[in-house]
Amino acid sequence: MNAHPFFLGHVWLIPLFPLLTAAAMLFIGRRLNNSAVNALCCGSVFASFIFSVGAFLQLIALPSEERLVTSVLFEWIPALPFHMLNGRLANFVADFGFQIDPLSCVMILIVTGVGFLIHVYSTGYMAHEGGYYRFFGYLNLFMFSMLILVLANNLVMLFVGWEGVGTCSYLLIGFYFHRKSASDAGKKAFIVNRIGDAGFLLGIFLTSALLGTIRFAEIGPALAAGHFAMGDPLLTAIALLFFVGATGKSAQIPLYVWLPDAMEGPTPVSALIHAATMVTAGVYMVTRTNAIYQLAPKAMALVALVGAVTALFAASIGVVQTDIKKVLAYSTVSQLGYMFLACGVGAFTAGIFHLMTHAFFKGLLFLAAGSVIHALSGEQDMRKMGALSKKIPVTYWTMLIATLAIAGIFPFAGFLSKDLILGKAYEKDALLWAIGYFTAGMTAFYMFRLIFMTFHGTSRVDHDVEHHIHESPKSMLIPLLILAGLSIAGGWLSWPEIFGGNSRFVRFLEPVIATTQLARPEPTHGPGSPHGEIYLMLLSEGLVVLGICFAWYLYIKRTELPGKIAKSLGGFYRLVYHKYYVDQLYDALFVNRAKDLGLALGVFDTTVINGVGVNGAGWLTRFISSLSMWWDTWIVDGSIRLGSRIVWLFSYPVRLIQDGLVQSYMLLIVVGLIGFLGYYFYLGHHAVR
Amino acid sequence: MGHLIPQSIVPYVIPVICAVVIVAVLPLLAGYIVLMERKVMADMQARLGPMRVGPHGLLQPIADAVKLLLKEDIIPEKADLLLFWFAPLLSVTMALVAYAALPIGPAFQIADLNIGLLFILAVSALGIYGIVFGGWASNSHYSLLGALRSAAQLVSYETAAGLGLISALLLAGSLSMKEIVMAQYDQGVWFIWYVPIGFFIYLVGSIAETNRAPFDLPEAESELVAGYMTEYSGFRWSLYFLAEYANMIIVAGIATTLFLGGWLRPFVSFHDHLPGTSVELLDALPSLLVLGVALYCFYLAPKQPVKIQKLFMGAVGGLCFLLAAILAGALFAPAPVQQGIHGAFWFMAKVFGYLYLFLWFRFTFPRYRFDQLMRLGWRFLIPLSLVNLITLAVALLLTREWGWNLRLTTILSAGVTLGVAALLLKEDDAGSQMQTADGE
Amino acid sequence: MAALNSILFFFLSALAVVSAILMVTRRNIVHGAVYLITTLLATAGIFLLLQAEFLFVVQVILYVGGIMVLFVFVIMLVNLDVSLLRFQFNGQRFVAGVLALALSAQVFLAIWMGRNSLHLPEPAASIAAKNTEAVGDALFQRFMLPFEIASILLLVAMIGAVVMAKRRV
Amino acid sequence: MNATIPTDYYLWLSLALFTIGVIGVLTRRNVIIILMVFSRMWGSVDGQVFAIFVITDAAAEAAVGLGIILAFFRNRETLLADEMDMLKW
Repeated sequence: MNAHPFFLGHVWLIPLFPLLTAAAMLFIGRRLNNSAVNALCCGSVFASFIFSVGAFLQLIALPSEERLVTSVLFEWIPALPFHMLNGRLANFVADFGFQIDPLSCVMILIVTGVGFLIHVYSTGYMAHEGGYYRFFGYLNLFMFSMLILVLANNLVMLFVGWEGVGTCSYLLIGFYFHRKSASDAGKKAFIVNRIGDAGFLLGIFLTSALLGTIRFAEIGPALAAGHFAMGDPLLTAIALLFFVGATGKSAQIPLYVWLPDAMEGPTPVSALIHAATMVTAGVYMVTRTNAIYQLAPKAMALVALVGAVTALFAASIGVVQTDIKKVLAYSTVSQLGYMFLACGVGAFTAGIFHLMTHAFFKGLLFLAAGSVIHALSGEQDMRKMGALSKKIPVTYWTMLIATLAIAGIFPFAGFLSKDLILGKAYEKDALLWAIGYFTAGMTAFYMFRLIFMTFHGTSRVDHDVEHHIHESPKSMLIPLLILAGLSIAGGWLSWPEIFGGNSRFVRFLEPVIATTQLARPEPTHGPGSPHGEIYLMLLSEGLVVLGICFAWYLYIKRTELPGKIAKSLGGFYRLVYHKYYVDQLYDALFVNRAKDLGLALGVFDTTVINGVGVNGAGWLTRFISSLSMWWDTWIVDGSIRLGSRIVWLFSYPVRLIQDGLVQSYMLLIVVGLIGFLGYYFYLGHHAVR
Repeated sequence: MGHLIPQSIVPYVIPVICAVVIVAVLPLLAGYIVLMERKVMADMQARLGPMRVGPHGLLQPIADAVKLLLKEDIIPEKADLLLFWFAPLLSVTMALVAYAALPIGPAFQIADLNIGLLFILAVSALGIYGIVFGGWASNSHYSLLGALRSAAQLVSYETAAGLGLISALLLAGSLSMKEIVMAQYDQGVWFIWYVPIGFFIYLVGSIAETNRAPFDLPEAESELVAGYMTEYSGFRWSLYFLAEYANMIIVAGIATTLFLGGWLRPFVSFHDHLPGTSVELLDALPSLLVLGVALYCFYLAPKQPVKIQKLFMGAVGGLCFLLAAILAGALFAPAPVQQGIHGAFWFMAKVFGYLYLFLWFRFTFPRYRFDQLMRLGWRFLIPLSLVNLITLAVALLLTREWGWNLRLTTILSAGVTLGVAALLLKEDDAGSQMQTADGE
Repeated sequence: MAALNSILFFFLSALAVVSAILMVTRRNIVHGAVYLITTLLATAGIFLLLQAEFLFVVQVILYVGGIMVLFVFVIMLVNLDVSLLRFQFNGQRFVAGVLALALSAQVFLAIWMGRNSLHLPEPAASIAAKNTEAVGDALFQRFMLPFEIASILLLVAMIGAVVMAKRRV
Repeated sequence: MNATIPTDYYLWLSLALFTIGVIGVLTRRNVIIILMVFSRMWGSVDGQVFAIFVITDAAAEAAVGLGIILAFFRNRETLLADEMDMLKW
């Protein structure tokens, strides 16, 4: 282990820095002033970032096949022998260990890099909020958990990080805990995630039982040793269970409902957790366990389908949302759908690539939205915005860049990653491609609807708010600018071969993707040639431009039209506007039923448990003890009292002598003296005789 | 005459004569000490003091005595008659009884008890009853408080003073007053030079025991009117007064005997003779001193304003001249007579010197508060005297067993004691600050 | 000489007994204290007659000058006029008187029976002359241990008295 | 010298004083008197060294006794022995 270069050998320091500052904040933060909090928290994340960069540089210095460095700090859950499903004996071992390979390297760079920028942003955004140290404490704790998640070398460690980020998500969504909607949203996120986590946990158990190991590095060899057939039902089950977990964490159908509500949290939180890092944990996890998925084609098909449907579904809701952060939230759900689509069609590297670019531009979008909200003194409703482009130009331009990126305009980052996915999807299945293609158009539409409603047209800002519109402080703008740069250039890491590039990013990630994948059947229809790819790109560019024009037409040119369209569509509009009534459906199907169950159990508790069990037992005890008391009082105590009474009676005359008066004692002494002397006289008398 | 006096009474004749002389002279002496006190006070306050009654107020004590005897005798209504009558008597009696063992010169001593010092201490300690009962019998709060203060003060300082005396006793090796003086004669040095700290402790203790300023709390006029004497007047009051001054002379006598060489003249080991005679040079000193006083009186006599005063002053000068003649004549008398007369002179001279210290302190130091007084007694003087005693005992041991020089060892002992004293003072300072902080 | 001694002895004895009786019977405690002092002084005088000078001095200094001053001090501290008005003897006085007399009668009998065998040894001349030294020698040589024990007793008593008088019990 | 006074005379004197002391201790109500009489009882014994010890003892006894009386008086405001009955039972 020590043979590794410094940064690779000390990878465990990366999560340690945020943990230390988190502890400091949560224990003594109250006594620190804001600048100390800034220095500590941003400093620790920056230190992590430096270590991550160092680790990355040292990793790529290694030959491609050696890029897997594991450092086990100690054996966390020691070996427990158990029988595997095939009857062989295996040891359950969970290390407290870290593993760094191209995948986790990419993740830690995203997490610490974007995280650091968002930390800096937060120092400006949260400057006037209460609980400053608490916010940064939670944020650092999240950084720690997320880094544990992506650096874990086994499933249990990953699960620890998984739950850790969930907890921090809960704490940060409910940061404004005095607002009921915020605390409700936090609880909702937490509970919905529990469902997914249950699936994930079951998946871990099943993995352990089936493969006898939970170390990522050993899963591939175990699969190879187990001679599993393609489409093995148990492997499919594991993959599906993992995917359940992923749908929870990464907000896919049917567990996506918590993410839009999570926008109750502070905007930097939305950017960091609910756009850039945590919600992508599902994608990371699926990619991490791709060896299993590749042996479960049905599961992969489901993943692809769910991803595609989610993308379309969320995009359609996003079209009609009026809250700026809600739009972005649904957009996030939609983009996550793209990533799962990529995973589902076997393009894991494409998914991770999109994950990275998405972290850049969606983080930027959220931060810019936060800047807008900041400028408007907390206003989030787009209907009360408009014509802000001149007033907050930096925000406008950076947000426009991010929008172009997410819409997939060449050559912004989003275009490259999204087209990579669409290309792969087209190779796999035309329907999936069609859904993704259509979603891309919708994405362009609703994102530019957001831009137009916010920055262009006529100002609908409240009068008293209008005077206070101001550009955000430098600490917020500099992260925006850096992220804008990344949104433009981030995708160039994987410049497609058809444009003379070498897809370096995808090549970098290649070793992570299991080599056990069987030869895929040739795509039935697809681009087949570089030209085909070009056509696909042109096609999507065209749709995107169409969407932008449509948005421009509806929200700049003919602003009365959206209302009319909504009216003419009637029921369908309401259906979409109310997010397809999914929340209400869940309420009716699950939440209220759970509440009913709770009430019923409550009644059971009061009547049966309390009434019969507890009270009955109490009555019985009392009855028995009253019998015992009677025995005690009359037989046991009585005999003692009788004895004491007798002693008292006999002692009474003696007691009369002892009256407490010194002089009477002395009198008794005199009496005794007389007796003594008399006795001696008596003796003397006899002696004389 | 032998047949007139029964044989069994013969040993008692001279003591009785001495006793009568003492009882007769003592009130006069006390009166003149008062005059001396007033004169000293006047001198220290840069004024003249009594000047009218007799030349330079020499007859003032007589006049005061007459006034006191003629004053109305007031007895409080609810006083306890028996004790009110008895207490001053007890006081003065005990003071006078103590003179029985005081050696005023080698010849002039009523009884040379072999426990002389203890006898004096015991008897003078009884004088406290006069004060306590007197204060109680007066049925007055001032009196009672004065009496209680007096009792507490006496008990507290008796210990320290006694321990101070024991340091001299260790050197003398006897309780007999005469033998103590002789021990100083034998060693050729006054004990004050060996145990200065013992002398200092006894000095402070004796001032407190006689209720003199700055320890005159039992009769502090600003607090208790006149303390235990508040309700007394006339003759009874003068008895108390007499007892106080008699006690002063007693403690001065004790200090003289134990520390200042008793009746011995200064430089007792200096034996050079007048050429051609057996008379020692220094023995001529008393007569010369008194002769000087006589000459001064003769010098002052013509300056007196009134003729009778001129005559009186001349008579005083003549008296002094006569005294000088007697002292000079004694030089040629047999040795016991010479020593008796000169011893009495020196003894009285030292007693007056010691009393002058009392007066000096009285007009120099402000009065102590009662808790300060108690702290000084219990937390400074008693520990100090114990340490002094122990170091002195060690010094004597070193001298007797190992032959060290007594001068050296006593100086060492005094040094150690002084060090402890400094320590005690420092502690006491801290303690008193703490007490003030406690508010107690 | 002998006659004088006898006269003094009987005088002092009578004084002691009479003042003892008076002390026990006086209503006023202060008077009682005065009579007790008288008794003690008379006893001291008897010690002097026996040529026990040191004992005499100890009696006077310790008993009269020390202990009794303490008593008088306390009497004056706690003196209550009320107590003067109360009956001065307790309920068992008759029984107690009879018993005390019986006890003394017994002792009387004992002394009477043995009176002929009792006589003080003639003190040696050296002891008589140097009484104090003799007592000192006896104390510090033969009775060294009792002397030390007595000093410890005094120390304990001192601590006890300080504690008793100081603490608010 | 002391031969002229028979030894038993001293004993008679002692006995007389002792008897008076016993009566006083047993009958007086005032505790201070009782304590004083106690001193008296022991003081009637002769013997030089022994007497010195007795006196020492009396001093100790007086100190402690008076301390007790002071403490008692502070609490009870009385000096009557038959009102001091806290030793009962």
